[in-house]
Amino acid sequence: MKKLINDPKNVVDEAARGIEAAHGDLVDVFYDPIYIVRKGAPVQGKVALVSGGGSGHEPLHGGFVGFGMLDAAVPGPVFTSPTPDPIVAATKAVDGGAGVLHIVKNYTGDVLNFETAADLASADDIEVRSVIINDDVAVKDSLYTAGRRGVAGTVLVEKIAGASAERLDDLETVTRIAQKVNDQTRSMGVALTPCVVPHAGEPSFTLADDEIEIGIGIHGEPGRERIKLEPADAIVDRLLGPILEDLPFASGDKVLLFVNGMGGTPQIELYIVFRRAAEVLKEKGVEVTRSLVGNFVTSLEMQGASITVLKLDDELTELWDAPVQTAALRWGR
Amino acid sequence: MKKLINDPKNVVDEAARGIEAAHGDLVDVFYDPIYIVRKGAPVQGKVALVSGGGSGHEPLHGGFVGFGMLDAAVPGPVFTSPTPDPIVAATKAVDGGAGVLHIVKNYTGDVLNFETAADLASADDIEVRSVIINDDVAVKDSLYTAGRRGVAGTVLVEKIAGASAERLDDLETVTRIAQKVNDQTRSMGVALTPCVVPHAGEPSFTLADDEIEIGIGIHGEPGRERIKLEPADAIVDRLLGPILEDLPFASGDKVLLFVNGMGGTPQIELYIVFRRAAEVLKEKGVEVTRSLVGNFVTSLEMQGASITVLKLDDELTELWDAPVQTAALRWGR
Amino acid sequence: MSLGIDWVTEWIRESARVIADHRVELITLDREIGDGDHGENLDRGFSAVIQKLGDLPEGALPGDALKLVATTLISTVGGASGPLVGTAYLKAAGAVGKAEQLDGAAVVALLTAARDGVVLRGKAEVGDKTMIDAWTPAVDAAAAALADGADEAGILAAAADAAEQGAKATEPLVARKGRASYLGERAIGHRDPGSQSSALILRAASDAAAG
Amino acid sequence: MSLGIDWVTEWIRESARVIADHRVELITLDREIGDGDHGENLDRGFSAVIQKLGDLPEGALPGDALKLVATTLISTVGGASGPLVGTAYLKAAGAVGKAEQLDGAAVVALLTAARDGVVLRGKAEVGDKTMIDAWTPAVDAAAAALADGADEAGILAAAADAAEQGAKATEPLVARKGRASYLGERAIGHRDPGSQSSALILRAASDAAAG
Ligand SMILES: Nc1ncnc2c1ncn2[C@@H]1O[C@H](COP(=O)(O)OP(=O)(O)O)[C@@H](O)[C@H]1O
Ligand SMILES: Nc1ncnc2c1ncn2[C@@H]1O[C@H](COP(=O)(O)OP(=O)(O)O)[C@@H](O)[C@H]1O
Ligand SMILES: [Mg+2]
Ligand SMILES: [Mg+2]
Ligand SMILES: [Mg+2]
Ligand SMILES: [Mg+2]
Repeated sequence: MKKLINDPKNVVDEAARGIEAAHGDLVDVFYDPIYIVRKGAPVQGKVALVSGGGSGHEPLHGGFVGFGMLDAAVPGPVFTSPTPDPIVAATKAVDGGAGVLHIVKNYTGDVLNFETAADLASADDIEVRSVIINDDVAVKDSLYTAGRRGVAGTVLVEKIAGASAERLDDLETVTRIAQKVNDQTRSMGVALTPCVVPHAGEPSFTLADDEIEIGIGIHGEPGRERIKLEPADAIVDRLLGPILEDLPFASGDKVLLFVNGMGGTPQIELYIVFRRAAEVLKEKGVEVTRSLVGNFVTSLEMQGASITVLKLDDELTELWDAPVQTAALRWGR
Repeated sequence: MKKLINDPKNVVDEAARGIEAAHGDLVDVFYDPIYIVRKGAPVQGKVALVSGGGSGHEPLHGGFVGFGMLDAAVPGPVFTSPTPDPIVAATKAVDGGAGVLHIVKNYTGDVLNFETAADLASADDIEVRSVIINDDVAVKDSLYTAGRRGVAGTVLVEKIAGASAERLDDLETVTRIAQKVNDQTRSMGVALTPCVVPHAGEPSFTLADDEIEIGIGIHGEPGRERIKLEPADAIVDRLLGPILEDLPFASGDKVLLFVNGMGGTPQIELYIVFRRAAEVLKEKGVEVTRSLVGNFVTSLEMQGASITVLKLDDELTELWDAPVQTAALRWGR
Repeated sequence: MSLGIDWVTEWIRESARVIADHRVELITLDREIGDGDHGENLDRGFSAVIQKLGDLPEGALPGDALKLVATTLISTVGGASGPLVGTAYLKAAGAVGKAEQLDGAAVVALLTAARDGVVLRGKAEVGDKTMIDAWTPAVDAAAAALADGADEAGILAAAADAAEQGAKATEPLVARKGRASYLGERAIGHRDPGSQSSALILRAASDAAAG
Repeated sequence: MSLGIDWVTEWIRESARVIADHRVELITLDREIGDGDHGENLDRGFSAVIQKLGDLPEGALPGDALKLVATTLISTVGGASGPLVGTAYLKAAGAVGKAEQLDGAAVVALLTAARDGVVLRGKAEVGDKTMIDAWTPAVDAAAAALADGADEAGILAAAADAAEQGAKATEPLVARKGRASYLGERAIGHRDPGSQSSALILRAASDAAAG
């Protein structure tokens, strides 16, 4: 294992100190327990957005704290949900009296820990709602599993719900919009190589030199099938097929197309993927009116990418376009 | 070699099509020869900035085309300087009558091809100046070599000179500022793993499982020394030492600290590096007043990072803060 | 010869020891069908528990110690196993109430409440390839041993044996809960890490009673 | 038996063939002390040259063909070698002027101009571990062969032999120009890719004259 780290036990703490040093204009960082809050929080009268989960997916979530997006992010250990304590602390730190929305990716650990935290915060008279993100169509038969996973679509929920909160929508509206984005978003990913969790020291799974994993999860959980390496266009078609069928997306739809890097993929490859995805959507009469390309929801150094498609309407487009000022997503200010 | 590509020969063309599909609001892309220009170019009366070089360093340079930064980017084949033709074509496409500044990284190929292009453009009555970027302190004894290489500091030159051009400074001023940024910038990098050029199909160099390369270039050129893997803090100290001695940076200086990922490094590690670099600068009395963290000047999927320090003054700080709107760097609009 | 606070604290210490000893094994199991952190998670939690154990006041009751384990695990483990195992201890503490000594029936009640806590939070059934596949056979074996007239040590030994068999029996299963459920058929042939750690913890309970 | 347009076009074709055949070898050499693209660069360039060769009009002169190679390489190779090798052909074209046939002196003048073109752009000296380490010995050997009364084929054979030795002689050197200069001592033991491709191109010139 080769990593730019010191002690694996200090990875999350030291990275948080790096975030504080680099983005002290945007966020305040608390330690023991660790959580990151928007500078100047709480914003009185604004619904506060709190998200979190295991570390190793950076810039998710800490990179999305700031104006127009999250009020707080709670990073757990690498690939491990945070415990309720820091979630409660973050929730209290950002509550501005208008309630708090928890944005939770659908993993047993995240759901259980946020659930407990919400109970504890409610006991302290903070109104907490939760939206569970489950955009990953790779998980089939979700009735017989822990359900679909929350993956790259999380960023879109955080951005759009964040804009809703920023214009002072009430908790019910912000929750509705977050839920709507989740409901209209579908994602699927591919891994070319595994990632190495620092404390484990070994790859999360093994792939032969000519194998790829279709439907990979963001913690290196296996996906739908392991196949021989194919050209990028064929891989894109494999990812986009299940995405488009699932909602389903239809001719005439306007969408946001998001190609996300898993952390170790050269950006030039992400654009090759974007090109093919845009081409396929065009053939199907689906219009790409907004786009996002880059490493936003990563799996450490994993090579691979995911494709996310969000069906837009005027409400969501307006909120997507609204100003945002975070370390990893910024426009309009 | 596992990559999300189709034919290695089409990598640059297909990525350009992806850039066009994703960022059609910011740029126009031309093919045969390939170059990328700012939407609405030429801007009459504004000095135009053109940069370029081998591909594989994305988002450099195409991701920096837009308001407040580059007017055109010319991507060569992977790790290979473009020929003069597309450079001339791009130069002509963006010339708004106020002259064109070529921003060239100091590699024999880039220098020679841009030189020829400048000659050809001048023959067509376009006033062309060039600034050669050579911020890499890893190259010692530069009298006996091709000279110091241009690495991550290039982004800072492009941003700051771009802001100067955007406020309609004349060619002489924009050139002076670009040169000043270069002169006040020092960088050095480390590689943990090599990268694989698509048409080569094999790693650019080999490192044992416990080896790292200190002073790596952005094409996988070897650096100062190959050593055993060390904790991140020790590595940061090795990179920062030569940087700080070289200018030299002194107590009381204000600087921009830029930690750049080589493409395959998890972002959480970049923050660990940033943390230590900021700590060391603080100990030395050097104040970090601006910062940048992320994958900006990459070497395909290489794992590693570079540290860049730019000595700021009021002029440079104001230009750094000025609005910029490109695919990869954006604020203020 | 019922069990008191000494048994509980020895159980806790022995659990921390075996989890530390099997940290890598649990990580490996979790890497195969999960995300490779289970051993790390529990080791972090039980290390914290050992740190806190000194805070227990003189004359603390079994229920106090169990509650300390519960709250510490909940606030240090994270992941899926943190709330699940934490809730197990929380419900176990509730079941023993203010008792100073636990007889066989109390031990069975403790184990049953712990298992029910995991089910309450995680909603898994036997056969879903989760820690429940260790816990439910253990509870059943404990109840049977009690009915057969076994003493506390015998009850706990029966529970530990059954938990170990239950963990082993997860190998041929397809998972329906937790991360391993994403693997479908590919989970077959791998032991569920949570069932394995549960078996270790139940063996620690038995060893603490025997030792 | 002087050399005309047929020799030049055969030289070009043979160069394209040997570069294609040695593409991987040149990439490997460049991967060791450069960035691994030299074989790809030249192969791209010479393939383009072959494409364009058909455009040469009936009755084209040697200088026309050399100029076509020059402009095509400059606009297709890129990297350091594109402008350098391109300039070599450009200057070679200038040296032969409007001649229809090249005698021994003209061949030496052609090679000398080509080498001078590389030096003009790249400013390398012998011993810097660049293509000049093949070109300069080749030019010197060609001049010596001319002085010794060799014919055109003999001159080119001497140049090719010397270029090959020159390329080999780059192995123990530390580089002072180009990418390999960043390696310092670590370049020792590796042959410079540009000197190797230059030797291949000069051997092609000789083979074209002999064949
Ligand atoms: N719904 C559930 N009910 C019971 N046990 C579960 C459930 N989900 C997961 N588990 C158990 O948790 C274990 C994984 O724990 P751990 O690796 O620490 O958490 P995570 O899956 O969040 O990484 C699994 O092996 C399984 O035994
Ligand atoms: N200044 C120079 N003068 C002469 N030859 C040079 C010079 N710099 C580089 N070269 C030659 O160019 C070769 C590398 O070419 P190539 O790999 O195609 O370009 P790049 O170095 O841009 O990747 C080297 O092996 C060397 O022979
Ligand atoms: Mg986990
Ligand atoms: Mg090159
Ligand atoms: Mg796990
Ligand atoms: Mg090269």
